[in-house]
Amino acid sequence: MASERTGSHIIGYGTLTAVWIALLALTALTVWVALNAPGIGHVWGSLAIAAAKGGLVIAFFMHMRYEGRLLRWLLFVALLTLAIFIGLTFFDVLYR
Amino acid sequence: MSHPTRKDHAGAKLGMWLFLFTELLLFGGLFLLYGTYLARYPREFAAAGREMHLGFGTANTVILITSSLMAAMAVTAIQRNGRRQVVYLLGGTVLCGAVFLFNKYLEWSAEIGRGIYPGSPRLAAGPPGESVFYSLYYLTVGLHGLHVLIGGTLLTVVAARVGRGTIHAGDFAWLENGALYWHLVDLVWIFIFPLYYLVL
Amino acid sequence: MKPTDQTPPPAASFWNDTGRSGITAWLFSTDHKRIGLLYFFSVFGFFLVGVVLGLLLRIELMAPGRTIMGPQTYNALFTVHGVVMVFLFIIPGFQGSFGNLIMPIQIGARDVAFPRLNLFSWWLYMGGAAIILTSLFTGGGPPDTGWTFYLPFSSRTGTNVSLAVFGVFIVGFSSIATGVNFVTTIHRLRAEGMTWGRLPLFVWSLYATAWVQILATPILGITLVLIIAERLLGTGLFDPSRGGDPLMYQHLFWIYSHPAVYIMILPAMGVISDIIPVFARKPIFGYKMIAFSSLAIAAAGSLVWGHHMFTSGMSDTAILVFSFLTFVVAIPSAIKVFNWVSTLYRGSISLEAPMLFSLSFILLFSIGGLTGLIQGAAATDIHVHDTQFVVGHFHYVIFGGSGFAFFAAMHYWLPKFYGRRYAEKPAIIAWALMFVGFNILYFSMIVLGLEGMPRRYYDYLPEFAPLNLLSTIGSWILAAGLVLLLVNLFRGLRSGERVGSNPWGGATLEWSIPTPPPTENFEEEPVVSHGPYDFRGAGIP
Amino acid sequence: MDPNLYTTTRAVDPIFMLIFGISLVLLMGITATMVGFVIRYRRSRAPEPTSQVASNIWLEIVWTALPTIIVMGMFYYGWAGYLTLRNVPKDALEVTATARMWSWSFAYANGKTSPKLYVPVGKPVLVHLVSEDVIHGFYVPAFRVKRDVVPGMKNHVWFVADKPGSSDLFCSVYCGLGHSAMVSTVEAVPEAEFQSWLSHVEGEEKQGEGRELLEKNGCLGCHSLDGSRKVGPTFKGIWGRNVTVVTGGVERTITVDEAYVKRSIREPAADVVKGYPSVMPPYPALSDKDIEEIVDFFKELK
Repeated sequence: MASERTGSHIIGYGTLTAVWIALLALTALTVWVALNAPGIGHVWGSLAIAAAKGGLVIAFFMHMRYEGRLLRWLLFVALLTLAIFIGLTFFDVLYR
Repeated sequence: MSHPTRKDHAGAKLGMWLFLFTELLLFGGLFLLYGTYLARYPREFAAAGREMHLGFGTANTVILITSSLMAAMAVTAIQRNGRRQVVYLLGGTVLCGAVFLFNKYLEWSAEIGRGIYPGSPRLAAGPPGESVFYSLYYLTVGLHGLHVLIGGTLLTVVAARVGRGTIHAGDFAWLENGALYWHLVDLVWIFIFPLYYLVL
Repeated sequence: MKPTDQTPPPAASFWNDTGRSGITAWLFSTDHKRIGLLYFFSVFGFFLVGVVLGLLLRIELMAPGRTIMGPQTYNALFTVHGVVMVFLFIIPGFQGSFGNLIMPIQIGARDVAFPRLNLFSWWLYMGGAAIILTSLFTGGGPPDTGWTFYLPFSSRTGTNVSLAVFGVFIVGFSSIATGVNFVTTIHRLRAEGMTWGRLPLFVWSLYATAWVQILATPILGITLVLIIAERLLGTGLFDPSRGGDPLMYQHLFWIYSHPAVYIMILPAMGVISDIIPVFARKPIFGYKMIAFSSLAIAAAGSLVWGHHMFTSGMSDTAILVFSFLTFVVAIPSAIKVFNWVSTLYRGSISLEAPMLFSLSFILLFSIGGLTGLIQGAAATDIHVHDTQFVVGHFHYVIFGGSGFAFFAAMHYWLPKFYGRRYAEKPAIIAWALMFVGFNILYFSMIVLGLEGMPRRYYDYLPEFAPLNLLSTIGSWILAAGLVLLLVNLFRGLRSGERVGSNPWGGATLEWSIPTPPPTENFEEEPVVSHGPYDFRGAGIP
Repeated sequence: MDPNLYTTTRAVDPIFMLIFGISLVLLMGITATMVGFVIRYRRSRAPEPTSQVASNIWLEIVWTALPTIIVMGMFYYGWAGYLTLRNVPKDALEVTATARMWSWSFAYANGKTSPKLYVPVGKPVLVHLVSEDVIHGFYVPAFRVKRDVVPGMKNHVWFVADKPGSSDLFCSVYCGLGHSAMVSTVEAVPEAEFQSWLSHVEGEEKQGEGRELLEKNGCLGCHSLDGSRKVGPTFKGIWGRNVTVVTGGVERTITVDEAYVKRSIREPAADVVKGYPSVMPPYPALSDKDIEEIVDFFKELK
């Protein structure tokens, strides 16, 4: 179990700012893709970019990168649950 | 009466994360609906998405990302004992939240002015998929806006407590949890943005 | 037989050792035992309300045609019966009352992780309940949609659906708060030596339940918001004339509401797993398998919601998948039953009231589970779906299962908190009446369903009359048993025989502290050295 | 009766028997073991436990594997039987069932409609399910078939009657006030009789047209013709009757005339007969001429 002391890890301003710049760059990228590469594939493309952005927020802003194994596992379980809920519903929607 | 419980920073954080999971799944229900209806009405969704104001969406994305940065910096600041910095950073976060909501207000006014709102005659006359798109849009973004409001209030309270010194480098679970909540609000928007504004 | 302690209870129990006095000492207490009792009396009060509504429904169905009420009243009654029993009794029931009373003590903690959140969740629950009750007497009258609130009917009816749904939404929040609190508590506050392998099985079941609450309840929340939006804003998300799909509502509703069945039954299984070893004086058989199967049921049970929709027009592929997953859930349930029965082998079995309720749980739950197989198989489900068969099956699982386990828990644990106990003989008579009445009441429904009588029927064809009459008679026998149980139990708790700290000879931690427990449970943090069912390790012969 | 005819009932019933049989054996086994243990090891006979065994890996494996095999078998047969319910025979007679609050109407290919579902014996029938308002359920217990009637969805169901006779047809999905009154029958008649019924064109009895309209629009689901009380007031003797109605919360007494009938059909919520719930939907599809026909019928209905 994670038994970290209060404030075990301090993330520097530099790291946070770098993440911020990366997020802005990805935002610009996703807008550019949307405007210049239309087509059905782009839904997946923009979702992939959103997932990358979300990953950055979770890993750095939300400190998940520095947490113990327990929280990571639980986050994985929660996301997996949501994915399964959506996935199983599509067995109906796609094959009806 | 109630005994002073041991300060359990990790426990408080675990509890907050569990709560964030529930928020994630709350929005997850709406994303589920979005996915299934997108599969059914891809063309209508694309047509409706083209009507959205990309400018507003992009601006609000940048604003929220920036506010999230300041919230994250506030957590770093309190660990470095910079109480004044924390208050400024949280103030900046809340201000960004306010600007976000103001933009939302402008955007919604413009859309309602064009006759786009749930149950409007214009949508009733249009193809059914578009009405579904806008209903989902209003619900998702409305629920998200509500979370911005709650998060802003929470961070204001936290900032006041930091100012009074009840939250400090030795015990900042409230600040950390408040920031986590704010990041979740940001996280949800990161997915709302492509799904509603970029489905061209 | 039982060792009775003639000395008065120690002065410093949670009943009197408190800073505040009067009613506020209860309403604003953050002590888990006081909150547990608040929950107990609130959920049990709503249970009795639901029982009265159920009896009225049965009287109406005693004979074809109008008996005591019109169709509108009947439709409102079965809706309110369902909403009260599901959302106000059985979902918060175990977690709120016995979970709060017992779980922190069983893991050796002074309280839950967030005591104030715990109190808040009771307040939320009461607030939600008050809103639901308000909805019955205001606006268009009590909702008449059935507890499932199926759209598009629930967006068309003129009754007070929005307010009732909002009340359920608030209750859902309370459920989430309890879930978050319990998972954190079990992770963070276990006493030294209380390893995961030494957790009592009741705690294991609460842990699994709490996860279902955390991951499934938000979906209910958003579903309820969507009903309100559909009614008030006209979003049309489930209205086919505007591009919506009524089946998507059913998906969202059952994504929560099927796992909710496991919120109702898992803690009951935990109670049974705690009681049977004590009255058989033997360690539980297959501890690891029972603990694991709780998690397996919670996980697999979240994937089977589609079996509520086999006739709805859902795709055949989805029916294939959901039917398969449904049968997968049957496996861990069967494992539990076999392990409980094996625990009895070569034990020393004492048939006292908690044990009788527990053993009848095994039987009734088995009938409920086996009738569930009929509904898991796609071909046979088509015939019995939406008939009285489903009503019978559901009540076998939730009333015969969870309900009887709740009565077992009341007889088993409440004396610990009151320091006094009920009389044994009336308790056994009450059990016998309830067991007989229950089977007459609900087995008739199962047969009626096989004969083809649909559910939620105000009136029925003459061929269904004899069994309906029999079912109604069963409901009276059950009610008579329930009254006897209540009178005997609560009279005993007020003025019955005093009990010592360990009246049943249990080995879990709650029996190692004084009766009634002191406010902070343990004078010093306990160090656990033996398993929850290791009676010799606990020094019990 | 043709014993070789493969009906939906014959497809489903063996699966019922299979699952019931296995379930009964399991239940008996569990109960007998439990009761046996309780008697054998009761405390008066066994004052001390004689075993402290807490687990046995082989037993666990056996009673994990055994249920797995059993339920997978049940799953397979359940699915196979379900496919029979879904595979509609090619030569099936097509009928469209329209459900509305709270009545059924069945339309045949030649335009004939009926409140009861007439089918020829021995010929498969494919029923297309259409809902005009909320979700209903098409359920014929005798044929083991059920399918929800969902607005906006194209659902269907098929069955075949192997002998002449009448079977109950229920609405299985709760649909409001008249849910339990939404009952009809499937009338299975010999092929020749069915053909003559189908080709029999109504209209010869002139005054029957009003009644046809009432049946076609499902009015008789809620209003009886024989004086009995259903969801709405009876039509028997309605013409010229003095009734107390509630208009916008105010009670007044009126006489049933053509204007009142028309208003009740177009705006049912305007004047609601006292003592009855305001649940009737408006029927804009009925033309003025239709309403005249209905009024003519009412005049005859003493």
